[in-house]
Amino acid sequence: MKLTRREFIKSNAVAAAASVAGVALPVMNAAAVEADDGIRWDKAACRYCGTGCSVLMGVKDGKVVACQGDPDAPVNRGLNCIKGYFLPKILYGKDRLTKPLMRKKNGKFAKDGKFEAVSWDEAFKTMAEKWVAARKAKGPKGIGMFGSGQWTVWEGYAASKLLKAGFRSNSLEPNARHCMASAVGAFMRGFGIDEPMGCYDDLEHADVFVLWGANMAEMHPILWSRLTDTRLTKPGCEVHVLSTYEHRCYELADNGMVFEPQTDLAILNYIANYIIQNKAYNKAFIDKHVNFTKTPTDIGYGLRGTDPREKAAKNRAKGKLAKISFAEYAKSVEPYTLEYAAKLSKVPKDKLLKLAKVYADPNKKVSSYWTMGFNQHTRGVWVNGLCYNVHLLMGKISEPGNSPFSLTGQPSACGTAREVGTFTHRLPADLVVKKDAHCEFAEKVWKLPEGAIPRANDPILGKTLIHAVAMHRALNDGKMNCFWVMCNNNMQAAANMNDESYPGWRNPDNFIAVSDPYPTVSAQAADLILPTAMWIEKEGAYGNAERRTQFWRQQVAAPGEAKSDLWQIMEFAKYVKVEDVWPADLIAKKPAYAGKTLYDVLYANGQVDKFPAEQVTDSRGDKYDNDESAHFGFYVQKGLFEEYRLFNSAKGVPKKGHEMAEFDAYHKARGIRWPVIDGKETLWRFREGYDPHVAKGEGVRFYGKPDGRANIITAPYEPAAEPPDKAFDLWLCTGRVLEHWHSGSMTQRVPELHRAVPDAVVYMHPKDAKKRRLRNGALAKISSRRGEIVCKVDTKGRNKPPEGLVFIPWFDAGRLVNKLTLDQTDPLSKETDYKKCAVKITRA
Amino acid sequence: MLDLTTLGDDAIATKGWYKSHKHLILRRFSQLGILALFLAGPWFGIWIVKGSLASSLTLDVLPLTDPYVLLQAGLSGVVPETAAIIGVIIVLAFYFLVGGRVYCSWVCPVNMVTDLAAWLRRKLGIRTTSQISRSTRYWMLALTLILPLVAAGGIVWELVNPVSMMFRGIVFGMGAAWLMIAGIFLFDLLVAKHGWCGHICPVGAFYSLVGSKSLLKVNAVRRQACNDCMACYLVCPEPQVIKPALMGEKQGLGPVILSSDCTNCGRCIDICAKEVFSYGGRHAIKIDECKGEGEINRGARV
Amino acid sequence: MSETERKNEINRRRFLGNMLKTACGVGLVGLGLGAYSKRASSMPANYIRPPGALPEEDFLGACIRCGLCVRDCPYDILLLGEVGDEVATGTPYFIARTGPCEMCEDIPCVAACPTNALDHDLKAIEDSRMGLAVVIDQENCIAFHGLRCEVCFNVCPIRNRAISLAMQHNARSGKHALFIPVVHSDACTGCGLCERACILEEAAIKIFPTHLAKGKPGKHYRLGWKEKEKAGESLVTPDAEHRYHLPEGVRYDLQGEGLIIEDEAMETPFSSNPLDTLNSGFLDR
Amino acid sequence: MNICSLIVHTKPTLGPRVSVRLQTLRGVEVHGGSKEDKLIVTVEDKGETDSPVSDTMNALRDVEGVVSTILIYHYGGEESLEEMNREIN
Repeated sequence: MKLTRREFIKSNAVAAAASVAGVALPVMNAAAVEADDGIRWDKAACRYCGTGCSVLMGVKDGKVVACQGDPDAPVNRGLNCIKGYFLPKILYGKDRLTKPLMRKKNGKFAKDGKFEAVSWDEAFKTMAEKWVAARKAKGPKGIGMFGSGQWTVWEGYAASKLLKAGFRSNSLEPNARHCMASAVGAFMRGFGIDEPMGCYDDLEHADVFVLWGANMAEMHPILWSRLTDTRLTKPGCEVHVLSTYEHRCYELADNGMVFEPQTDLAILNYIANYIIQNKAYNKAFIDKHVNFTKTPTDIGYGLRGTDPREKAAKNRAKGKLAKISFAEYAKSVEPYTLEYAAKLSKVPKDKLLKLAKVYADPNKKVSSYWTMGFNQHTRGVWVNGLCYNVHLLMGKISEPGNSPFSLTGQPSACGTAREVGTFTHRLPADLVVKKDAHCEFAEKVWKLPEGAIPRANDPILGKTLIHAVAMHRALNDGKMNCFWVMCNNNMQAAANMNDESYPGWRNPDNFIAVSDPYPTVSAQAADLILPTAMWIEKEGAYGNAERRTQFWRQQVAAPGEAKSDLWQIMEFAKYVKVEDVWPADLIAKKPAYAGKTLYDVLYANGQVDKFPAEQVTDSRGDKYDNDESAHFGFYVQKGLFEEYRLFNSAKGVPKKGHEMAEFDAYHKARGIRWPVIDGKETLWRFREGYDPHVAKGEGVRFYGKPDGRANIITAPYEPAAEPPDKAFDLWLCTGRVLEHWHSGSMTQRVPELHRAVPDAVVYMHPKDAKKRRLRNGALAKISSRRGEIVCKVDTKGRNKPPEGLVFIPWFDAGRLVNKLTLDQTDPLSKETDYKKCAVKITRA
Repeated sequence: MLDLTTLGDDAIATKGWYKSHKHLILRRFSQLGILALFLAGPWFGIWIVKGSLASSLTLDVLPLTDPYVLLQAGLSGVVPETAAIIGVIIVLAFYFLVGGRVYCSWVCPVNMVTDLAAWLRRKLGIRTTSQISRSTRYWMLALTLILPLVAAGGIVWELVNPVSMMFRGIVFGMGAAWLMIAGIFLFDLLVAKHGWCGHICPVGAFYSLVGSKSLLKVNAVRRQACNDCMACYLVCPEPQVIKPALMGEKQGLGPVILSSDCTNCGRCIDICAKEVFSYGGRHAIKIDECKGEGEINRGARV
Repeated sequence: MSETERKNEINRRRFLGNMLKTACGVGLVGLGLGAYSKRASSMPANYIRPPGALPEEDFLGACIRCGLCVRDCPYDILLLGEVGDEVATGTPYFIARTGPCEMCEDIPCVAACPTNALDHDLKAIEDSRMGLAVVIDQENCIAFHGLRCEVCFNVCPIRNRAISLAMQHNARSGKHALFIPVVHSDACTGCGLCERACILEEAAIKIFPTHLAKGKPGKHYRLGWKEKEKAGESLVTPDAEHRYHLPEGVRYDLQGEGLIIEDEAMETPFSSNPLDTLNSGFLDR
Repeated sequence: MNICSLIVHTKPTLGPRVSVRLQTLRGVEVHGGSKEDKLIVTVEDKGETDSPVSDTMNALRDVEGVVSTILIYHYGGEESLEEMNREIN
């Protein structure tokens, strides 16, 4: 059958509409059914969660037409979850943005104008003008960039350079601040080096799994599949699940526990107490590898300083550890008896005891998994640490099956946000701007004059650190005037939208740029929208939760004028001159940089542009485009990655342990787990034999700390910031569902996924519903002290909250649950707690 | 032979166009109005009447149910809901009072189709007609009532009943029902005069039985004024009902059209230039007022 | 025979003849209708009657084709059979893939039915049996390949009872589990929400009329373990105690795993009861 | 060259009528679905100036009997009409 291209496109269009409408057409064009001939397959890391499944994407005629789970990938062995099944469709939402759009009135930018298509040149000119002005007028905190754990590795790295070295500002944060900051805080405090010591192979080696605030069944579907398989096939395997509401993991649980929000602190202290009381702890391990410390208490809730809860806090945001003895530690957990823990948490005693016993049993290998239940917690760093305490007491750490494992939410929260240092306080490879030596090393690697990178407490610039929630507050207060949001949907994602986010973005003094493939809630609230080439429309790399770094090639072209975030960051740097943002005395230290653009200084520095543009080819000879290389004239991704590698390999590296393989190795492998030394990857860190950094005879060494010892950090139970009261009588917990990724900007554009879960609902206990004269399916108004939304009640669905708590997923742009949430954070990690605020529910 | 194409001109000349079409217009209003009530919901969201002629609910309180279809359902062994029974009683009472076949001429949408066929027949001068007994419909009625007792498909007649099909088609969606309607139209136009409504339709037959003792009747109250123009016979869908009332004076028959086949459509009232007919009660036989004029007319005719 | 009599005779004959003709004609129509009704009372398998519908044959007798149920469906999913559709004209149905039953608690369609064709004895929608979901295509259902879909399970309003997930080892991948959807006829109402939600291009789980969907076991056979469970004990004399000739270190567990060889090499210094270890205080020794 | 497909929801039972009305618009084709009161419609134009699809889609909304229109698929290419009409296999 001969077809014209026009007919072919039309038949596809008709088939798409018919399938959405559910209309059967009498004669479908044969063109809609295509043979697999001529499809070019290439690997990629799945776009969504931190599991890091590998997928094969099929491209034909410049379009992704097919996909499959990668059968050779060790993580998923050809499997996918339902979101992965529909990966090709996220590229082809009908409303992809293809042109830069700016609010304009009478041909000029106007905050109250309407969006008009503009050229990239006009967009960047306007933006650079605003950025330079704000940087000059308000200092390093006058501008800010909000990136993502869904950025590719080099995008994060390039952004870090642009802000920290270029604009000389530490106002760079990733959305991982909302996601992993507490985990990072606990890793740094406990071990002095970020990211889990174990890997996914623990899933096959553990005898007991304990889930702490992780709904793996929905949020890490493929890992859950592995965990389930072990439970099914390994005799004696047990699964313990803890959460503040019953979710899908409870279907497998041998010991399912629903606890009162915030009392996980008490339960973990109880377990430690149980271990000590029964003298089950591993004394040899403790003596050799552990220090005991305590953290200041009564530290507030990361709210604005004017809040009475902050004024009442004795040690607001303090976290300096003080050394204590084992006896002092034992005494600090003594109050946490079974009775006390059961009373606080409302978990039956026998269940708590059963849980404590598996941890205390030296013969059982225990792996603990947690995600946002621990991290999005006003005591997130504490609670992460309390879990490490239990594992360290027993020595159940850093070996197959014995693993405290912090799962990440995002595909590259580890690889991008954490490893290349896109947090305000960080530099690549676990270096921090607080330390002069680290900054000096970075300046050397980046070929910058000394003092270019602003210190945390800079002698000239003053305090330069500003975290994500503080950025929204600064925008709201007019202290920060320029904000660039990339690869995330922070208007929908940030807490307390009504009081902080929205007024901040729409503050007439501020200029907000949003880079996104789709018109998200954030884009709607922006002043400049930059169309983004997403995922496999560019060459990329993600690092998953088990330290596995995975690369992919650019497989298709982006639509219209959409450009990758990397292109945007580097191209924007061309619009800013060194003189615009650097003081004369700094330039004087490096006169060669005078008159140059930030692009010249940061990216055309003889290092990043070292590798010439080449034809990207795979082992079968298939050819791939690389739009960034073509534009900038050198192999951009390779240059950036190799420069990043200097942070692990250059002379005088301040911290070891982050070694990466060479750029080209990753295109050949299905991900490699760092540290990579002599071409070999590392499965379990800190353990002799598995980790080359641990010398022979040492057995275990936590080499992130100078003395090689991990910290057990005692911390008490402290109540939540906004518990329910008479006026607002229910806990609100927010989260995700299996079918949708984050704010739904991609998955809501897949008709099948939208059909499967079209709207957010409020999951509640049938008795709570009945008390409010609501029933399943009825419309309810949920209000907090900050706002209200309306959604349907679900009393029979997948999540079964206990009385007194409701759960609402946040993917639905039509029901913005963050109008309700409180912008409370862990005062140490600055990570928002999305899991606990007070609401009331009435009939809508 | 009369020129059928000029039928009714006399009446228009003497009474004017409106008066000579008054009942026709009222009937169309009634038929279309009923349809409109049913369509207001699905089309404009104004829910006055829900359902169809088989069973409906008006303003969420008044149930109306077609006794014929419910009888068939009953014969297939169904015990209806109370609402349906109330609905049937209301409908039966109504038609018992106003005449069963008022359904045919004032409610049934097929009537518009068959009327059109009859009108075209007259205009085109089609005279061919096949001999079908007018009693066929009673046989059909019997058949439709026996089938639920013996056949597998329950209310078998409703599978093909063009009357409910057309109404439902308009209100819910036509499907291929228009084929059936077109068939009836062609049948009436080309095969048999008043073929469907006057000979075959068991629905009409049923309602004619319901209204056999109805109170409202057409009365040839001024039959003496008749000038034998034949217009009423030609326009009447059941012309056999007129003769006993109009011409039966000699046999001692009253002027009321007693036959239950009469549909009370009122076309005879409209078409008669001499205003012989009018609606009246079953027992109202007041004929005296216009006797004088009647005498003169009859004389003239003789 | 007089003129009048002959006339009467002719009239009578004509009358009788006409009558016979009419009767034959109507009879033929009746036969045709009967045959047609038989054909029309068969329905495509994906056409599902509303909740509470009587068995098809009774339903066709009871439904007066009024459309009131269609009007009272708040989700507008019910359709009326049109002439040419493969369903009895004027009778209500829905197609799960495009518009499944949303299972209203007050069942307005049943309340609207004037004739009990939709059974008014149906008080709880969970008791309705519109049809039965069947995971018909186990080759293409991605759950059978180990993909984490479970959309049908997640949308099912009779959670975990009408559809449950049977977790099995995935022999192909070796380290993942399969989450196989299993439909239970004692709870499935046939609402069709699963069929609509199925993410395949053609649904792998479909609603069928119950009589098509269900098998029927032989009347004579019982599942022994279920009978035992029902009775609470063995139906016959309990098994006597068995004793065996066994070498040292070997046990035989009759009801459990059979022969048990206690592997000395696997012995650890710990008691099987962790508390023994925990309370031993060996670390302080 | 733009090719779009849309679902046009019509008032109940008006599908066929609306279908006829729509086809009078330039570049509009109805591919079926009138029975469900959901028409599958494609709109195409030949270049930027010649009655762009956006105008046509706005016009669709104003057609009597149309309740709503949903854009499902949009193809926008730079190709000339000749290119588009070239055969593919």
